[in-house]
Amino acid sequence: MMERKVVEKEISIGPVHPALIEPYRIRLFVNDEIVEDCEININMAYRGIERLLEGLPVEKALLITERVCGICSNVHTWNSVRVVEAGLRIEVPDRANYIRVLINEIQRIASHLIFFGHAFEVLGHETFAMRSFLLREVFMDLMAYIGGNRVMPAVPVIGGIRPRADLTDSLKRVISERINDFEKKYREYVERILADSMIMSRLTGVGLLSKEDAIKYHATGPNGRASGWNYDIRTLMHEYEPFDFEVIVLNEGDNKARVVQRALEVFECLKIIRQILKNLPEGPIVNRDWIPGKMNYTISYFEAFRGELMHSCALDSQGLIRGYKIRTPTPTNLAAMERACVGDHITDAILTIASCDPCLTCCTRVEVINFDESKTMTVMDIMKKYGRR
Amino acid sequence: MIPLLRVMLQGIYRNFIRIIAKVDRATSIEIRDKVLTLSVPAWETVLDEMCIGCGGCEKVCPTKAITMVPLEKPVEIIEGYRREKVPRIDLMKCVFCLNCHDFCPIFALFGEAAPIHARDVGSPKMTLSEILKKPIKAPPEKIEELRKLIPSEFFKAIRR
Amino acid sequence: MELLITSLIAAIISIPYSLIIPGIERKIQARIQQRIGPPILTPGFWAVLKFYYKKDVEPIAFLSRFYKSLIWLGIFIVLFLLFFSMPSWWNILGWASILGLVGLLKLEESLYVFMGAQSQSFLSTTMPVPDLAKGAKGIGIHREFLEQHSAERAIKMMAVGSLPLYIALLVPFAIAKSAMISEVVRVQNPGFFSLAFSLPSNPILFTVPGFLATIVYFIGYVILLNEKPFSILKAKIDVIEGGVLEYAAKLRAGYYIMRNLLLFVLSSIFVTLFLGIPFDPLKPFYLIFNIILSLIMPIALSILVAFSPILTFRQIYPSAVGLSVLGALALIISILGV
Amino acid sequence: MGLKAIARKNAIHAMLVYTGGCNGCDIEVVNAIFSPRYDIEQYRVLITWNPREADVLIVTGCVTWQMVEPLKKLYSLIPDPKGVVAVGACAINGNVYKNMVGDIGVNEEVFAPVDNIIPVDVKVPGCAPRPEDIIMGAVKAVPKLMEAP
Ligand code: SF4
Ligand code: SF4
Ligand code: SF4
Ligand code: SF4
Ligand code: SF4
Ligand code: SF4
Ligand code: SF4
Ligand code: SF4
Repeated sequence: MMERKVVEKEISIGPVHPALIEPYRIRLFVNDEIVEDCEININMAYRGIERLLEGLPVEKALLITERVCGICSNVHTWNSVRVVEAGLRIEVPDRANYIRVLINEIQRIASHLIFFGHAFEVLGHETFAMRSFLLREVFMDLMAYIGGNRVMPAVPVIGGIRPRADLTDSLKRVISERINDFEKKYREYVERILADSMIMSRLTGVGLLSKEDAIKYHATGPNGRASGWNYDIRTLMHEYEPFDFEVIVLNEGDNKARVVQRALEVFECLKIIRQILKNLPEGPIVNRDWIPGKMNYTISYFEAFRGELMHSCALDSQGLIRGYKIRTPTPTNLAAMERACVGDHITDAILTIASCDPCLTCCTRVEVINFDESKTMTVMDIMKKYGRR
Repeated sequence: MIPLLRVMLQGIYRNFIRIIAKVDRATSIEIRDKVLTLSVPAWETVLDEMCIGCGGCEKVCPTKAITMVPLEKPVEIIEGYRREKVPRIDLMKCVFCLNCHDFCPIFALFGEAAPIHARDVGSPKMTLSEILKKPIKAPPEKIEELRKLIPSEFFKAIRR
Repeated sequence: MELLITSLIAAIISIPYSLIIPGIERKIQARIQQRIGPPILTPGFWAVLKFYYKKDVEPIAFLSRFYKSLIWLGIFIVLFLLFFSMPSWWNILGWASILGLVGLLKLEESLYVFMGAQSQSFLSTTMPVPDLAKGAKGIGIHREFLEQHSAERAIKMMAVGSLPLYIALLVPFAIAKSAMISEVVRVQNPGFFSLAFSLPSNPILFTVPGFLATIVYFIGYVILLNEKPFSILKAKIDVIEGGVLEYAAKLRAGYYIMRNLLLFVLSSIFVTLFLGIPFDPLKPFYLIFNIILSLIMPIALSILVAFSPILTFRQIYPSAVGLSVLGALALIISILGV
Repeated sequence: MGLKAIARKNAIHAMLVYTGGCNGCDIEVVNAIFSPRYDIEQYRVLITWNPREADVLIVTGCVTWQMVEPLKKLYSLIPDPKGVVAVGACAINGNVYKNMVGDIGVNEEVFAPVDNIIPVDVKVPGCAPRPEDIIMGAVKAVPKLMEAP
């Protein structure tokens, strides 16, 4: 047990607030400007996704899992496909795997650029936020070309990928032109950020998360890697075996490290994309030779853009979903951030929370915690008890 | 120090030019024109030239978002079969569940022949007659379902 | 009589004029951000008019009458700031004008404290979400409104942030060795009192202490306007807008007027004190020159805003101290050197 | 067209509320605001985060129950005249969350459409809508503001 400090007051922020955008609530317990403790309430986007999936045909699951999150729609689609593919032992053609990796890395870059946009917005730096959103447009376009939709490209399907997402030569050329152009601009952008002393004075040394804490709270993904924890599930995934890329690990663990880590990771993504364009094998893109049927409980871990993502489910004999579970990176990342923002100024604390790239639509699943009564509370009960003051 | 200075000077120069001469402007004028004339094209949802007018999608939509609109000039697709109506999707009611897409025998809604899960009308690489010549591969239940949902002459057309 | 007429003219000119400035600012930022940006009149002029036409609503505030009156008080303070720098008031105020400037500025700053203490927007504590269901950590702790926190920050900013501006404000007076604005103008622009128009012969801006003081004045200007990088008391990312959060409809129009007028008035005072071209409604050439040159500060401000993040008190304290030292240096040079 | 209408047409303050859903619409709205390619400000739409300043409320997402009360409250605080733009299939009809349920039958977590909670003036369909659709939606809300007394 940590010793509880004397706290003067509480400042609560959200769920409608410029720094958050998504609905969640940050409660900061502060003395003057210094944050002594922090609590993040994340249940405002609860849609009961796991329950919706119960009893749906497995192909339909893709539609819903994709809508877990609009930023990394692809990781959810892909991972829910992987679960079924692993459980039913469906072979995926190589070409399909390559294209899945391609769209995933494209979306990873887009997601990291949202992170920059969000972080700079929280820093109050509108111009750079806009620059990163402008850079991001390249990848939104590419997603629209490949998948037909800017947000939900919906590329993987069970057994392979959707025919529309097959890469033609002209599309390949477009992609490589765009990313070459992007890389030039992006390099300048990153150099410019790192040279800006005002921004760096806000980032450096703030929001420290030690390696021990990162591991203890299971802050996976870029946050853990920025704290010196070399953990990237991509290195374990067979889909990524053909590609040569480095896992970026930094040791500082502060906000600057979290920004720089992602900035460097984008270059690795570009590297992977180039390899795909060069080595894309010929062949079929989808294996339709499977039937949905009984599947035992299967788990699949995946490196989402913000950390470790777990999907798991079982199918009954008709191929309907039973017991779907999603464990996304943000809950554990946020727990780490609750820890990391202690001791900083309020404005910095919010930056720290933003720097873990929180994204709550995926993680908000458990709703009511019932302290003392054994009966479950209804919506009205809660409203009556806690809703208005 | 030197790189910092270089970045700064470069930045000053570039932004000065940006302010004075509006260079580097990234705003899309095309979109601007469309928005100002309120003419952003709506989502493309139905491939009219692919649809055989069977009406199955209308029956299967859970939110009744689809209505079949009679064509002014019916088109003869294959000898003996004429397309008289095409579906129109009311996007206000549509929930993108893609049931219609799944049931459409030739996937003329929301995209190309993917088993499921498409979002946007794709670019069809085949013409309708080519598609109709290909025997469709589907599990027996789906075929039963199709038989119930679409008129028998169309059914014969696609079952050839 | 003359006093009244000039003041009236000044108000009539300066208010609409100041409403154009935010549009120019925004346009410059938009160009830097590689986009088209809003039309020049939109962020200031039309916005104010639109707010004026909105239906009045009662702000959620502790003492809502008092809260509402603060806006009008603010506009008057800023207008008086402008009047005090006008030649027709010099005779009446005499040496009081510098004290008047400083005092009014201080008053203007303290408005934010009052506003923050009053306003009780629902965007924080009173937001109807059942978060107490979980908040075991903080049972019984005083929950503060965002605006109140902003008021606390405003007090800090008053204490430290505005010091540089006051020091810089003293420099021209030290150079002129007088506490009267008329002397300050006479030193720079002897022709002002006799000719219809004459360019200042030796503006303070181009002396060494004057230049240093200008830098300090500019930063002080940014601080006083609560603009980035010193916008901590209305930092969008935590306290949203601080004390002015609850102003709606006509009051918001008033707030826009107050803020934009301050933007203009401070920079007009700068032109008067550092370039020797006063805002004089009776001498149109001076007037026009003054209002044109007054655009320099807002333009520089908008460029600074486009390239700076919000600084926290960790950075504000050292920079305010550093600037005060720079200002003091300018003051010392000006006293010793001239 | 009186001065009132011209003023209202020339300065529109929009506020974004996100009420659950997948974030996709949300990001597309942010794109419309922050991406220089779309640049919503050129259409005289300025962004605010203060309901007291807003004219147009952009609502995205499927309104989870915790967001019902904040949304109502927020709407009630906007001074008249005001418009509401519901963006995305979630806000218009609940999207798959409401309509594609498995065994549970009815999803009680989702209170969409936004219509149920506050009056909606413009609906922007799509999942996710493109930024240009969203901008056009915001622009379409203007006549209502202009005509209001
Ligand atoms: S299952 Fe959930 S609550 Fe339990 S340890 Fe894992 S993340 Fe934590
Ligand atoms: S927190 Fe993440 S998901 Fe949410 S708006 Fe910001 S970047 Fe997007
Ligand atoms: S944290 Fe969840 S919702 Fe956010 S990007 Fe990752 S998987 Fe998607
Ligand atoms: S969190 Fe619990 S109640 Fe909610 S969907 Fe998952 S298993 Fe069901
Ligand atoms: S996607 Fe679903 S809701 Fe939309 S038209 Fe098709 S069947 Fe109807
Ligand atoms: S099911 Fe397909 S072919 Fe039949 S009417 Fe609908 S779109 Fe046309
Ligand atoms: S055959 Fe399979 S893929 Fe095709 S519509 Fe039926 S269920 Fe969907
Ligand atoms: S409409 Fe679609 S993109 Fe928008 S929030 Fe809902 S699921 Fe996400």
